[in-house]
Amino acid sequence: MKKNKSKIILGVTESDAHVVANHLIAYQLRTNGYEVVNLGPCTSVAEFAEAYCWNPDASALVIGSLNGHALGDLKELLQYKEEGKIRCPVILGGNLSVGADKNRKDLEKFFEIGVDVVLDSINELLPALEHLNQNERLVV
Amino acid sequence: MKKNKSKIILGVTESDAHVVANHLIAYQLRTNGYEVVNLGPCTSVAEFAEAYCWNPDASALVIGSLNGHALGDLKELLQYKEEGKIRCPVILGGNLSVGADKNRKDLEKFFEIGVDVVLDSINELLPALEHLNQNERLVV
Amino acid sequence: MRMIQLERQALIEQSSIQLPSLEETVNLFKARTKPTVAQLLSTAKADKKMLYQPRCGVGDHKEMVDLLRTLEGLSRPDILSVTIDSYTRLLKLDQASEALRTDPRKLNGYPLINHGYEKARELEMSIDAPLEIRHGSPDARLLFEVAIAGGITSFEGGGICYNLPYCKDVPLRHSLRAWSYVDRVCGKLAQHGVIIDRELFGTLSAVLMPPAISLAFTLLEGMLATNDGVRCLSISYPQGGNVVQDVAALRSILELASKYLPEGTAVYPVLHEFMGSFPKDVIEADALIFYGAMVGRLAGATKLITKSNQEAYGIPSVESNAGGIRTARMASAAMFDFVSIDESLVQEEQRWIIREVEEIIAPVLEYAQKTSLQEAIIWAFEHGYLDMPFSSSRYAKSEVLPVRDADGAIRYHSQGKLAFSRETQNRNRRLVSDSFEIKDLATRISQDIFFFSDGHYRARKAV
Amino acid sequence: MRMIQLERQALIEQSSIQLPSLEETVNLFKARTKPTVAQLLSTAKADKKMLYQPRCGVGDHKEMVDLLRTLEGLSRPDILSVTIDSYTRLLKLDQASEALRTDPRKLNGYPLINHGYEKARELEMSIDAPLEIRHGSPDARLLFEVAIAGGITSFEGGGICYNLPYCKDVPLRHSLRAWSYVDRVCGKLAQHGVIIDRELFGTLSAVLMPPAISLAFTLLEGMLATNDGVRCLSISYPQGGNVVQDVAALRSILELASKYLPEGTAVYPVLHEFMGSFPKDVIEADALIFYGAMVGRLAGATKLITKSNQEAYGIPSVESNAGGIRTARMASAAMFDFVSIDESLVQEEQRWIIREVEEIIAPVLEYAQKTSLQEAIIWAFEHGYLDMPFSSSRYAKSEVLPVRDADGAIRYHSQGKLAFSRETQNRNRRLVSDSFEIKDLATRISQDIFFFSDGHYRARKAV
Ligand code: B12
Ligand code: B12
Repeated sequence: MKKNKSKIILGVTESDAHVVANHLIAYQLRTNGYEVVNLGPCTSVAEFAEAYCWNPDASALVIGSLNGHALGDLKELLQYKEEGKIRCPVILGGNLSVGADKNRKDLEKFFEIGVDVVLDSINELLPALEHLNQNERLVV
Repeated sequence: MKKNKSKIILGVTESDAHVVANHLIAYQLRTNGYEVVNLGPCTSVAEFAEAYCWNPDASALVIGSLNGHALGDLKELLQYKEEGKIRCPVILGGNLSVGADKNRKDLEKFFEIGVDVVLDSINELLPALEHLNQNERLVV
Repeated sequence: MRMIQLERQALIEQSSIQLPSLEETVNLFKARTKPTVAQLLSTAKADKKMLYQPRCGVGDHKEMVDLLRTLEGLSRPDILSVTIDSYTRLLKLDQASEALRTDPRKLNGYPLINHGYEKARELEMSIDAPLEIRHGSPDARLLFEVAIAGGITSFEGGGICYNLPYCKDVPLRHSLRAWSYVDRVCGKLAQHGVIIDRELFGTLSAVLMPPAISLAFTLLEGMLATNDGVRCLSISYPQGGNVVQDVAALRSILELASKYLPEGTAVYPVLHEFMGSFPKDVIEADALIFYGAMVGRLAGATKLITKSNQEAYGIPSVESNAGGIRTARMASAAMFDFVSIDESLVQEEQRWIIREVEEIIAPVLEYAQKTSLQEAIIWAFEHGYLDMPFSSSRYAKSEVLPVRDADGAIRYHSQGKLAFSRETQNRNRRLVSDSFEIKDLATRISQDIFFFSDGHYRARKAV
Repeated sequence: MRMIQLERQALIEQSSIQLPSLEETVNLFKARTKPTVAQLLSTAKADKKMLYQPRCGVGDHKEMVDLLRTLEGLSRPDILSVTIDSYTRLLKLDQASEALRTDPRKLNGYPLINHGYEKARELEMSIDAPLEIRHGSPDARLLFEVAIAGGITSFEGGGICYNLPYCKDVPLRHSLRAWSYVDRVCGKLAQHGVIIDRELFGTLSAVLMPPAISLAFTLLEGMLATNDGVRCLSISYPQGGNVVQDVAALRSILELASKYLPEGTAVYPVLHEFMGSFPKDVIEADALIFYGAMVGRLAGATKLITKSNQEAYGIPSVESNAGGIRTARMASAAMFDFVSIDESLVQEEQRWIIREVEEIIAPVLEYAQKTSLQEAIIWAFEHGYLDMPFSSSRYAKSEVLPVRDADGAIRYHSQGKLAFSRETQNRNRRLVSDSFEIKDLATRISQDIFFFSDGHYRARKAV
C-alpha cells in the first residue's frame, strides 16, 4: 500500500505546550507505517512551512491544538498557502476554542484561514488520512 | 411571675401531620411553667375554637404548620375571631408556604386572615409569648 | 377472590369516579412496552446496581408533565415519583378540587384522584422511567384504583406506615383493612401476570427512628401483604445518620424477609435518604445527600430515594431536585470502591437489630395465633407492644423516646412497652449512658434531632 | 543583596513597564488588612483544615473582576486564582495586547503584564479571598514584579516545573536563573517581614506523573528557593488516581521537607485535583472532583486546587467552576470521618516513594558538591538522571514511560536513566507485570491516560 509509506508533518500550535496527544499521535502514525516528522509543541506556522520546505513530499500537515488559541496561532496559514510555502492538505484537531461551550459554526473560520480538515478525536485521524486523495474539505 | 402560669392551646393545622416540632414545643412550654392543651397534628380551626371554648382563660393559641398548606387550612380563622369564638392572640410558626423560595411578603396574608404573630423558629416562641401583653402584630 | 370483585364494585359505585374494568387494566399492562418498576428492580438487584428515584409532585397536570420531563432530562432518574398532595391523602377531595380551581400551586403534591386515570396514563407515557405513586394515605383504595387504571406499576404505603405518621385519628383497623384491599387487588393482578411493586414506608415518622421499629413494622406489613397475594415488595428504611447502623439495618431487610416472608416473594431493600431535619447549608446538604447514597451503596440497597439541597426550605425547585439525583448518583462511581466500613461492627450491629425486631414482633405473632395477624397488630398497638416515637396518630402510644449514642446511632431513652429482653436492654443502657455529657433531656433530644442541621454531629465528634 | 536591586533595576528599565519601588511595595503589604495567603495556610495547617481554591482567568479586566466576585459569591473559595493566558506566559506581550484589543475572549487567561499593577491591586481589593498568580512562565520576572506591585501574596512556579511542561526550547539555565531572581526578591521581601507564598508546580506535565518524579523536582526547587531566601513554600502534587499512592505521596512532602529544607521554612502540601484526561460525563466528573477532595482530606493536604465538571470541554463557565468548589468542599463535612484507608499500605507506599525520590536526587546532590545545585540540575537533565514523561521541552529527555499497575497506581514502563536501585527496579517490575493482560504498549498507555475518561478504571476493577 502506497498510503502506508507516506510522510506526515506533525506539530502543535505556537502558543500551545500540550504534548500528550502529540506523542500518542506520533506513536500511532508510526505504528501504522507512516513516516512522521514531529515538530512537537509550540510550533509556529513559519516552522511548519520550513519543515515542509525540507519535506516537500509530505502528504499532510497534521496540527494539534488544545489551549483554545488555534485560530490566533494559525492566522498566517492562508498567507503561507497562497504563497505556495505549504502545498499539502492541513488537518487540524484538538480543543479548538476557549471555553466549554463549543459552537460547531466556529469551525467555518478554520476553513477560511486555510485548514482543510477539522477533526475531534485522535481516532478519526487514520480514516481521514485515507480519504485525503479526494481532496475534499471534510468535517467529521 | 404571672406569665409562667398562663395556659396555651397548641396544635398543628388541619391537613398537616408533622408532629415533631409540636412535641418539642409542648415539652419546652411545660418545662417553662406553661400549662399546655396540646391538640396535636391535623387540627381544624373548628377544633381550635372548641378547645378555646373549654379553655377561655388561654392566653394564646399557638399553631404550627409545616406542609405548606397553612393559608388554606386557616382560612376560616378570621370568621371564628369575628364571631368571638377565638378571642386570644394567635401565634403561627413553621414552614408556611409551598416551595423552597420563601417570600417575606406572603406573611401579610396571614395577618389578613386573623393571625397576630408569625414566627420562624421554636426559639422565638418564648420571647414572643412574653411580648404578648402589648397586643401588637409582630413579625420576628 | 370473587369477594374482592364485589368490594371493588361497591367502592367504585360509592365514589363518583369513572374507572375502567379490571380486565381493561390488565390488558393495559399486557400491552405495555416500557419496563415496569418490578422489572427494573429485579434487573438492578441481579446486576448489583442501585436505582435512583426522586420525590416530586405539583398540583397542575401540565406542570406535572413538565416537571417529570425536566427531571428526566436533567438527571435521568431510574424511576420517577408522583407525590400526592396532603388533601388527597386524607380524601379531602373537595379541598383539593377547590385548590386546583383557584391556585394549583398551593397544593403540595399532585391530586391524582381529581385529575383522574386518563391523566395518570398521560403521566406514565410522557417519560421513559416508570412511575411510583408516593403519598401517605391511610385509606388509599381509590387512589390505588386510579393509579393502576392509569397504568402505574408501583404504589407506596401500608396499613401501619401510612397511618401513624400521617393522621391523627384514623383507627388502625380501618387503615389495615383499606390496605388489605389494595394488596388483594395486587394479588388478583398478579394472578394475571401483572406485578405491581408495593413499597412499604419504613420511614414512618422519619425523625430518630430506631431501626428495629422500622423493620418490625414493615416486616409485619410485608407478612400481611404477602398473605393477600403481593409478590413484589420494596422495603424502605430511613437513613438515621450512623453509617454502621444504617448499613446493618438495610442488610437486615433481606435476612428478615428470607426468614419470615413466603419463598418466591421478590424483596428489595430501599434506602430513604436522611428524612430528618436537613442542613440549611447547601454544601452540608449536598454532602448529606452523597453520604446517604454511599450508605446505600455500601449496604447493597436496590433503590435510593434521593433528597434535594433545598430540603430544609420547602418543596425543591426542579433544578435542585435534579441536582440531588446527580449528587447521589456520584456515589455509584467505581472510584469509590476504596470506601469500606468495619464489617465486623456491621455484623455485630445487624445481629442486635435482628434480635430487637424479633423481640418486638414476638408478642404479636403469639397473639396472632389466637386471632389474626391484623387483629394482633391492633391489639399490640393498643397495649404499646408495638409503638413508635413521634406518632401523629392516637393509635400509637408514642412512649418510645429515642436518643443518639456517642457515635450518633439511634438508641432508646425509653423503650415504652416494647418487649425487649434483659440483654437488649442492658446493651442499650450501656450505649446510651456512654461517654458524652447529657444535659437536660429536652436539650439532648433536640440536639439529636438537629444532628445534621445544627452541626451537632461535628460537636459530638470532637468529644 | 545589593545585587538583586541592580538586577531589578536593569530588568525594569529594559521593559517599557512602569513599576513602583520595592519600598512602596513593602509599604503596600504592611498597610494590608486582609490576610495573606501565607497567613491563611498557616492557620489552616494549625487547625487541620483544608483550603479550597479554583483556577480562573479571563482576558478582560472588568470581566475578571466579575468572575472573581461571582466565584466568591457562589462558592466562597478560601484563595482565588488569577490564571495567566498562554501568550503572557511566553512573554508574547504584543500578541496578548492584540487579542486584548480585538477580542479579549480569545485569551485563555488574564494578561496581567498588559493590564498592569494598578489593575492587579483592583483585583486583589475586589474580593475577600487573597489571590495567587498561576501561570506557566519559564521567565516570570516581569510577571512577578507586576504581581507584587499589585499586592498579590502568592505566586506559583519554578525553574523546572514552569519550564519543562510549558515550553519547547527555553534552556533550563535561563528559567532557573529567572526563577532565582523571583526567589531572591521574595527573600528580600521576607527580610522586611513580607512573606510571599511560593507554590511549586509538582503537577508538571500532569498526565501519568510518577509521584517520585514530581516530589524530586519540587524538592530540588524547594532547596533552590530556600537558598534564595524563600520562607513559605506550597508544594503541590497532582492526583494520579490511586488513593493509597496519592495519600502516600502527599504525606511524603512534609517528610522530605523536614529532612532536606532548612528549619523554619513553612511548607504546605497541596493537592491538585486530577490533572489528566477528565471524564466528559458530568456525574463522573463531579465524582472525580469529590474523590480528589477526599484524597486531600485523607492525606491532610493544606490546600486543594479544584477542577470543574467542564474540565474535559474547556475553560469552565463560572457556575461550573463554582460548582467544582462546592462539590469538593463537601468532602470536608464531618460526616465523612468514617472514610479511611489501609494505613499500613500507605506507609509501605510512602517508604518506597521516599526511597525513589532519594535515589533520583542522589546523583544531583553529589554533582552539586563540585559545582552548584543549579548547575547540577542542568547536568542531570542533560544526562537523563533527572527526567519526566511527556516533557514539552527538549531539555528533558522524556525517556521515562509511565504505566498504571493493576490497582491504577502509576509505575514505570521504562525508567529511562533514573538512578533506581535494584530493589526499586524489582518492585516496579513486579507491580507492572502483575495481574492484568497487557495489550500492545500504545493501547495500554492510552488506556492508562484515559483511565477516568473512558471508563478503563471500571474495566480494570472488574479484573
Ligand atoms: C420529618 C418530616 C416528615 C415526616 C413527619 C413525621 C411526623 N409524624 O412528624 C413525614 C415523613 C411523615 C413527612 C410527611 C410529609 N411531609 Co415532611 N418533612 C419532614 C422533615 C424532613 C423534617 C421535619 C421535622 O420534623 N423537623 C424537626 C422539627 C423539630 O423541626 P421543623 O419541623 O423543621 O420546625 C422548625 C421550624 O419550622 C419551626 N417550627 C415548626 N413548627 C413550629 C410552630 C411554631 C409555633 C413555631 C414558633 C415554630 C415552629 O421550628 C423548628 C426549628 O426551628 C421536613 C424537612 C426538614 N425540615 O428538614 C419535611 C417537610 C416539612 N415535609 C414536607 C412535605 C411537603 C411533606 C408531605 C406533604 C409530603 C410531600 N408532599 O412531600 C408529607 C405531609 C403529610 C401531611 N399530611 O402533612 C415539606 C414541606 C414543603 C413546603 N412547605 O414547601 C418539607 C419542608 C420537606 C420538603 N423540603 O419538601 N414529613
Ligand atoms: C494535561 C493538561 C495540561 C498539562 C499539559 C502538559 C503537557 N506537557 O502536555 C499542563 C498542566 C501543563 C497544562 C497546561 C495548560 N493547559 Co491544559 N490540560 C490538560 C488536560 C487536563 C489533559 C490534556 C491531555 O493531555 N489529555 C490527554 C490527551 C491524549 O488527550 P487530549 O489532549 O484531551 O486530546 C483529545 C482530543 O482533543 C484530540 N486531539 C488532541 N490533539 C489532537 C490533534 C489532532 C490532529 C487530532 C485529530 C485530534 C487531537 O484527541 C484526544 C483524544 O480524543 C486538559 C483537559 C482534559 N482534556 O481533560 C487541559 C486543557 C487542554 N488545558 C487547558 C488550558 C487552558 C491550559 C493552560 C493554558 C492553562 C490555563 N489557562 O488554564 C496551560 C497551557 C499552557 C500552554 N502554553 O498551552 C484547557 C484548554 C481550554 C480551552 N480550550 O478552552 C483544558 C481543556 C482544561 C480546561 N478545561 O480548562 N494542561
